[in-house]
Amino acid sequence: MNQSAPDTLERASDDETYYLNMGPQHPSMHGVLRLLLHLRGEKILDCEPVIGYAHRAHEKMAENRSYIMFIPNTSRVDYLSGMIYNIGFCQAIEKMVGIEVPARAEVIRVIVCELNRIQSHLLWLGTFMLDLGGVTPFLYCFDDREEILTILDRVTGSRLTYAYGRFGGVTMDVDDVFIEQSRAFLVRLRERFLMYHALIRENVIFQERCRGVGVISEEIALKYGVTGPSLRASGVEYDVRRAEPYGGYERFDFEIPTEKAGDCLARFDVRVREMEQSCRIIEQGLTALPDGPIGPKKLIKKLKPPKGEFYFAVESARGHFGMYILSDGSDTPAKIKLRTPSFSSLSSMPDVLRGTMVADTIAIVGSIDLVIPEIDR
Amino acid sequence: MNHSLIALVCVASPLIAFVVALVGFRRRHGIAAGIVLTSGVASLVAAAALLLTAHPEAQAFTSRWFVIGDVSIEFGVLLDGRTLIMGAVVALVTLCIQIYSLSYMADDPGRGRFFAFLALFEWSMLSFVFSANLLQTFIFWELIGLSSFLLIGFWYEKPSAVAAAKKAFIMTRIGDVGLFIGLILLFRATGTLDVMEIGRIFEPQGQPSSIPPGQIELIALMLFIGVIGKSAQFPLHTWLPDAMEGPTPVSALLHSATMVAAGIFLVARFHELFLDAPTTMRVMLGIATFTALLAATMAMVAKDMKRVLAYSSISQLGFMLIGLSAGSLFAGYFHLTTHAFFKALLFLCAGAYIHGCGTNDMIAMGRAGVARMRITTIGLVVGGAALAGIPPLAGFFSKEQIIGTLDGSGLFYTIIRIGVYAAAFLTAYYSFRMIFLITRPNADSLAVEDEPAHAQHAGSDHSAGHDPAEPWVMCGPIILLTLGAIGVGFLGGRIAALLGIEHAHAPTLAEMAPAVGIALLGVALAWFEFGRTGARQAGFVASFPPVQTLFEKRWYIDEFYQRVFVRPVVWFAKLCYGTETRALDGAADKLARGVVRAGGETARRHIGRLQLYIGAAVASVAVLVFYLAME
Amino acid sequence: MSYFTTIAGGLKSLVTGLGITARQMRRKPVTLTYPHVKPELSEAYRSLISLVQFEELETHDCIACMQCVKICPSFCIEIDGGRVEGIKRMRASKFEVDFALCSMCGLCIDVCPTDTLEYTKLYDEAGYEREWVYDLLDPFRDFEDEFVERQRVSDAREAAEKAAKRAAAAEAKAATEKEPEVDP
Amino acid sequence: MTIQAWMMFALVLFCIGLYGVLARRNLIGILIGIELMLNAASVNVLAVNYHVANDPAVGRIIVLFIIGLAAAEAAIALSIILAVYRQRTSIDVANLEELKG
Amino acid sequence: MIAAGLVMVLTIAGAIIGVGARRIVHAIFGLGISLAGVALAFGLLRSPFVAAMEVLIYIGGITVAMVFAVMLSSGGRNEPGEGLLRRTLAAGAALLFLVSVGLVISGTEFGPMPEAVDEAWSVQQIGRDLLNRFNVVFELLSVVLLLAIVGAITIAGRGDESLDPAAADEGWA
Amino acid sequence: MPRTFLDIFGNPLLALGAGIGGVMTVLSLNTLFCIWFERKVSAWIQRRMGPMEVGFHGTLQTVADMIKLLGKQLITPRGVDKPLYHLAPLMVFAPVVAAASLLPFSKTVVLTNINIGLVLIFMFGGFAVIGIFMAGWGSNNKYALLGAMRSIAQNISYEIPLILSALPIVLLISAKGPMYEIEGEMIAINGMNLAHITAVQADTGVWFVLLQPVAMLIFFIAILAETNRAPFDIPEAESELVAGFHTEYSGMRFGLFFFAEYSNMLIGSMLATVLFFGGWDGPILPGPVWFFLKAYLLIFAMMWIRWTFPRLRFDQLMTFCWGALIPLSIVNLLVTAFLIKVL
Repeated sequence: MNQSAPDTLERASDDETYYLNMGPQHPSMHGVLRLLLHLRGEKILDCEPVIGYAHRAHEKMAENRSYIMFIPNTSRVDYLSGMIYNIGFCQAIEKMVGIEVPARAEVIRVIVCELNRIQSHLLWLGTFMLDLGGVTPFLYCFDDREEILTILDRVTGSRLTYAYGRFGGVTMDVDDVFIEQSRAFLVRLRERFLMYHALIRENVIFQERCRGVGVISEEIALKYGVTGPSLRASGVEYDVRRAEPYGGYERFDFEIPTEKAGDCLARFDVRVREMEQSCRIIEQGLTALPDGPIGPKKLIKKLKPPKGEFYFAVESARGHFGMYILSDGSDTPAKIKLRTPSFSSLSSMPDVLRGTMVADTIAIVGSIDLVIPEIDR
Repeated sequence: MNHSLIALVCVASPLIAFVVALVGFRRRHGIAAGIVLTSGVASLVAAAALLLTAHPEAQAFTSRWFVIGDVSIEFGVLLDGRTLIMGAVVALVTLCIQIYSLSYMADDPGRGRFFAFLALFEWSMLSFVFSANLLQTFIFWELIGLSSFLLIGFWYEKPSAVAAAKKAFIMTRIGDVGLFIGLILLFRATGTLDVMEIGRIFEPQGQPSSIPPGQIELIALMLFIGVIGKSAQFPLHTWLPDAMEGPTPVSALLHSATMVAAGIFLVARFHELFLDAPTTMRVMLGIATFTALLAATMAMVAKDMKRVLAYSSISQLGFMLIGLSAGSLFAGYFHLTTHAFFKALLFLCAGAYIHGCGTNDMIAMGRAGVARMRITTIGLVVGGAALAGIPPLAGFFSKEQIIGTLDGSGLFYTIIRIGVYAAAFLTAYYSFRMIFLITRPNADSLAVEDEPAHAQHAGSDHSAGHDPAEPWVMCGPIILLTLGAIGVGFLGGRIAALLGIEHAHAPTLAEMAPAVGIALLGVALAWFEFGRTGARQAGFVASFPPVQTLFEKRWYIDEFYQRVFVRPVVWFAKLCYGTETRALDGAADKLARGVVRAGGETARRHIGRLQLYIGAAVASVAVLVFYLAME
Repeated sequence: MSYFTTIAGGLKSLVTGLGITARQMRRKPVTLTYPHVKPELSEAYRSLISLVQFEELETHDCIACMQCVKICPSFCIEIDGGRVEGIKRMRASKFEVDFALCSMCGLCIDVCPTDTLEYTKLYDEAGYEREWVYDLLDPFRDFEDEFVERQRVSDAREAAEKAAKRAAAAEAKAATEKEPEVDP
Repeated sequence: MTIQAWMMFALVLFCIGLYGVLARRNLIGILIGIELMLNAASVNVLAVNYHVANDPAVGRIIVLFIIGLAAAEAAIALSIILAVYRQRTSIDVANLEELKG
Repeated sequence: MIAAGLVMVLTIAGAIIGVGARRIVHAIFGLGISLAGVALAFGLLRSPFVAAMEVLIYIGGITVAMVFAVMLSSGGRNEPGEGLLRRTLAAGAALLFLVSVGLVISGTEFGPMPEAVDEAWSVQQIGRDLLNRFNVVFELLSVVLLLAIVGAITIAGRGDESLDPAAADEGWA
Repeated sequence: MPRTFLDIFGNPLLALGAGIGGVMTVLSLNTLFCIWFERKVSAWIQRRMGPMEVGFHGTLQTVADMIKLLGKQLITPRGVDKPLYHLAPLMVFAPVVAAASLLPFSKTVVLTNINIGLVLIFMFGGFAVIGIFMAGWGSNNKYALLGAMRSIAQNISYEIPLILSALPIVLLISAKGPMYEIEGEMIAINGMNLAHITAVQADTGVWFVLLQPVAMLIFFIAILAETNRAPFDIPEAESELVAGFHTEYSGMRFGLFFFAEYSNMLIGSMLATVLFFGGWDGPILPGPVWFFLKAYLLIFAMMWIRWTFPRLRFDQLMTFCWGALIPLSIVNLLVTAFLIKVL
């Protein structure tokens, strides 16, 4: 029944191997990703991720516009942690050129980034449950996420693709309403955590589906450069916010949750605990929000960084997001290379998926939290 | 609820547990253990309920399985005093051991399988005990053999365990041949398979008129051969010490109340028949006494704690047989019951020690300070004292009963009596040797540890010196059995009543005196040599090195078997092989080649065109039918 | 034992889950029946851009400085303009935005020197073609001449004032310059 | 319906099954033929039972046994077919004629 | 009468599809139709319980198992057709059998039909008979079924190899 | 005992026509209602509104959808196995109608009264497997085939606990027999007659759910699996297999699968009602009302469960069936037999 055996296969296969395309259009793929599965029965012998269906050439675009014009692009690379990418890019340029950021702007940035992280994780939680067949938690998560979007909407003017960062600050100041809303949201979220715990984490079916499924061992994780919560779930305590603090994170008190098991359940736990830590960070930020300007008086439009290479990384909701910027001294970058965490996580998939079942594929691919446009850039 | 149902629950629940655990949860150990334990509890409750409520008169509940000719094969349960007591003891001891195994086997990768096998064993044993039918008896006798094989060889990756399991299986099989012949003879003689019916035939005083006395002797002898195998009597006793290769709970299960006791129970079951065979009874008495003495000497010098207990089991089984063959059902049966408790207790203690310090060597154990495991040590002392026959513990009463039954006169009985006293003395001696070696270790003594320490328990990583843990699941059974070892002795009257016998022998103080005295003498000697401060911790036999070696080498019986049976057989087999390959095959090959060539030609025409052949066959049948129809 | 605790725990978790959904069932829905109820937009809501009508000018104040054209990452703004006859101020004569390309990043608004760009509050606008060009000047065309006229007047007045001022200043200067001459 | 009619019906069914067994090259096809033959036998038994026998339960029980046996037979046959397929990736009987001395 | 005729036609038609269809899957469905017809015939012979069992076990079990076998084996595609000679020979043998046995049947005198004793049997009666009169057969059958299941698993089972990721990995090497 | 349609109409053909008409009407209305109800339940649970536009609170939404489905083109993809592909929806649908006609919905009038009604319902359940397979195979689509394979394996496996958990009821009824008095009338009672089962429950006043809670639970779970409902909706797990065996169907053919699924739910709940909840038995309200009320309560429970839990994995599903449900139901059956014998 291998009438559609693709020619990309190098490995010899016997008659009983069954090829199944998961994607590019498939209900469980959160974007246009194609996984070519080699099956025997419902067991996966091998898996080939095929990417490029959502390619938008962000990196190439960067070569044709000035630094500031690249800002809107950043939040479209990974639309779920757009804020983190956006502000990360600003921070990179600030560090590269040496622009001072006022204290208030720095704290605001941390708060909105963490809010963004929470909403990304919430969305992951929902879609992960959707992959596992639970539709209801998905909508509950979206309900919570909606709150965050409303809060961010008030200060950034956008719900998903924030172009909130500017070199040396942010576009808009936050007010007391923002602080109130954020505090109220934290209270609400902590209550909802209890509900999620009872509804999802304690659920025996959920545990059965997740425990021991899709174990990314520390070795494999390091081999492929898996980062972020997926790495921390494998027992490696690596977080850019702690390893190479940036943007004032060194002043905040938070923990880096890790788990040993490396399976879907561990990744779930790590993300949930990370949300709790983000709540803590936001609380600290709201309490210690200093007065002062939120950026330079005049918008910094033109900058000409010195010739040379520069690398800067931030911790996005999915892991280590790095920007490699090559400057030729002009006002447009010669090259910007984005190192995106989803790409590395996806690379590890064939090793992890081998030997699991089709249903597990969905759970595993769902659990590593891929954002496909981020892979394709 | 009537009794048949309770008995069915008692017997069937382990089977269900076995099937469910083995089929469904072999890899989910916790679940398997839970199921098996539940079944164990169910069996115990049912057995206890039976024991407390049932009438001591025999009742049989059977249902027909199938009928062959005139004989209807039935399955069912027979409830009378013997089966009730035995059933309760088996269920209780098994449950204790199952609980104990929870901890002992906690780290074993094959735990689920282990518990399933325990359930299988329990089922076989209970069904054997309650069986109402000779066929059923035999089937479950064999199943006991099978499940003990599985359990002894549980650690099948250890070659020694496999060898031991094989040995146990083969040795008992030798006896089983005798048993099988005996059962067939019995069936032929009585014409019935019903155990109760058989009991009724042999019950009246004097021999039954319908069966010639010689035949009864033969039947009894054949049955006894089976008992020798199963209950490890001389000369088929050698498998039992080797069987210590199995996990300690298995040793406790197999060598206290169950597998080896099956033989004794068989004698008790057909005691009426044995009583009608006086000559066989004398042979049995002799063999039993000899075995008791022989095994006791081996136990005197062994260093491996489990081996000591194994030898002691053989010896005590001898004692039981002595009681039975001296004509007292009660004495043997009582000892069987008490022994079940204290021997299981001792094995469990040994297991706890082994678990705690990772060695089987008593001397090493003592020096590692295992005596600090308080509950276990109390159990050890109580069990050891019960084994030695110290009043007022269980062993004392039953052993006293056995000694008391030896009231015959004449040279034979004198010798027997001397032998029994000697065995009793040695029992006290070796059991307290064991106790003292463990509780009063003396690093300066002459005692030498086996090097390297013979560690059985793979999972123990406790280093010597720190306090070994006593998990409650281990302590619970030990405490329970300790209480049993203390208390069961007082239930003699009740057991006798259940067996339908008047308390046969109410000992007077004067009669008790020699037994107690001998036991105390043994204890004293053990104290002098091992217990007191500054003792040399070397037995008196150490002064006679040849004797010591003789005992340690188990009287060279194993070597003897090796030389006399195994090697000649192997040699003969080789001879046959040589003859066949060289002489006969040469001729045959020539012939065969011709045949093959002829066949090859034929075969070339037959290449498996099945449909063609079928078609041809159908067509010819059709033609034939057509022809017939036209007629 | 763990077997039964596992089963009991599993069952309990399932019942808990059912309980949670049951509790949610009794709550009010959180959805907005969208076409019937319009969403409330936040102050900062970023949407299509438009030109501000300034009170004092009564029209927009685009001076065709091309800042927004230069910074627009989508290259969707097209502006023409320059000096209008008679007035000092630069004026845009063409301000077209292709909203099919616009990504509503807001950089043009940030960069506008006269703050004459603002967001509209349209949230359900949609284009139906590849090019969806808006002429932002359209609402202002009618005012343009009037404005230019007004501006010319005011410019002229301003110029006159300035000239007067300058003249006065020059006089004063001349006066101060002269004085020393007188002085010696 | 007379008993003759039922028996003729069963005979025809049987012969169709026989044809299937003889003609098909596919192992599963042969198995289908065998099932048809078994069913023909069942029909026959029930027909005789209905028309001739005095004890109405016996025929039904026999048919139940036939059904049970057929289930067992089908299980074994199909597993053999699968094994054959795995061995030589074909379930054509023509490929199985290898019983050469 | 009409019903019986219809049932017979249905059964025979299904059987012809079953042995004649090129595609094996169609043949299996032909068998299914034929079996349904047989079940109806059972119903006409006043044995609804047996008919229900026929459907449950044959259609619900055996045909489905066959279908599974097809899916697991060739997948039912590109099968060679049977040669004309083969078909002719098979048809000849079957026809010969049909004619000769048909002659026997038509020539036989059957006894008179006994009193209709429909109420004398019931499901309970069958159950009782199974466990009493026919218990040895019953047990034998259960043993046969058990052995069949065990045998089938042994023959067809691939073992744990396919469930072990490591082994599957090796399979690739 | 209740009168059947045959008693009422006299003519078998007439009775058959009336029966099929009645069943079809009920099933159609049920499907229309259930789809709306399902959407509403999910909306309530997820704190949404659900369909609101067509009719009062969207009550006519399903009708509109149905009309839309009827109007849609029936696409026959290239490469399908035509006879199988076309027959499959009917094969899935027809047994449902047949099975529905066996249920005793009222004390006085039922469609049929057969002594082996229970077995027949299971028999018709077995038919559906063939239909599903035809759909999966005929579609010539990988997802469909995988879905069909899963579905068949699941349906066959879960039929075992289904039957095993219904058997205790048969035993309980048979134990009352052979003759039993219902409202002054002695009847030869039959354990597999659904009308008798209901009648005995009504007569004793003890619903069997009280005597057989474990069997009820197993039965309910097995029905969830048989009707491919979450958390056992693996054959059509949309996150894995798109839509499972009916991926390639469009228009009213797809509608028929939908129809069959919701009808199956109704039949399963009705069967559970008959076996465990006393069928039409209940105070004040007339019998059929009670019957449908109970059935719809069970359907509500099914929906509630579906919208609460994630889906099991296929092997876990099978393990659950063979490792937990079947042993448990066997034990339950044995214990029941035992107790009946003893008491």
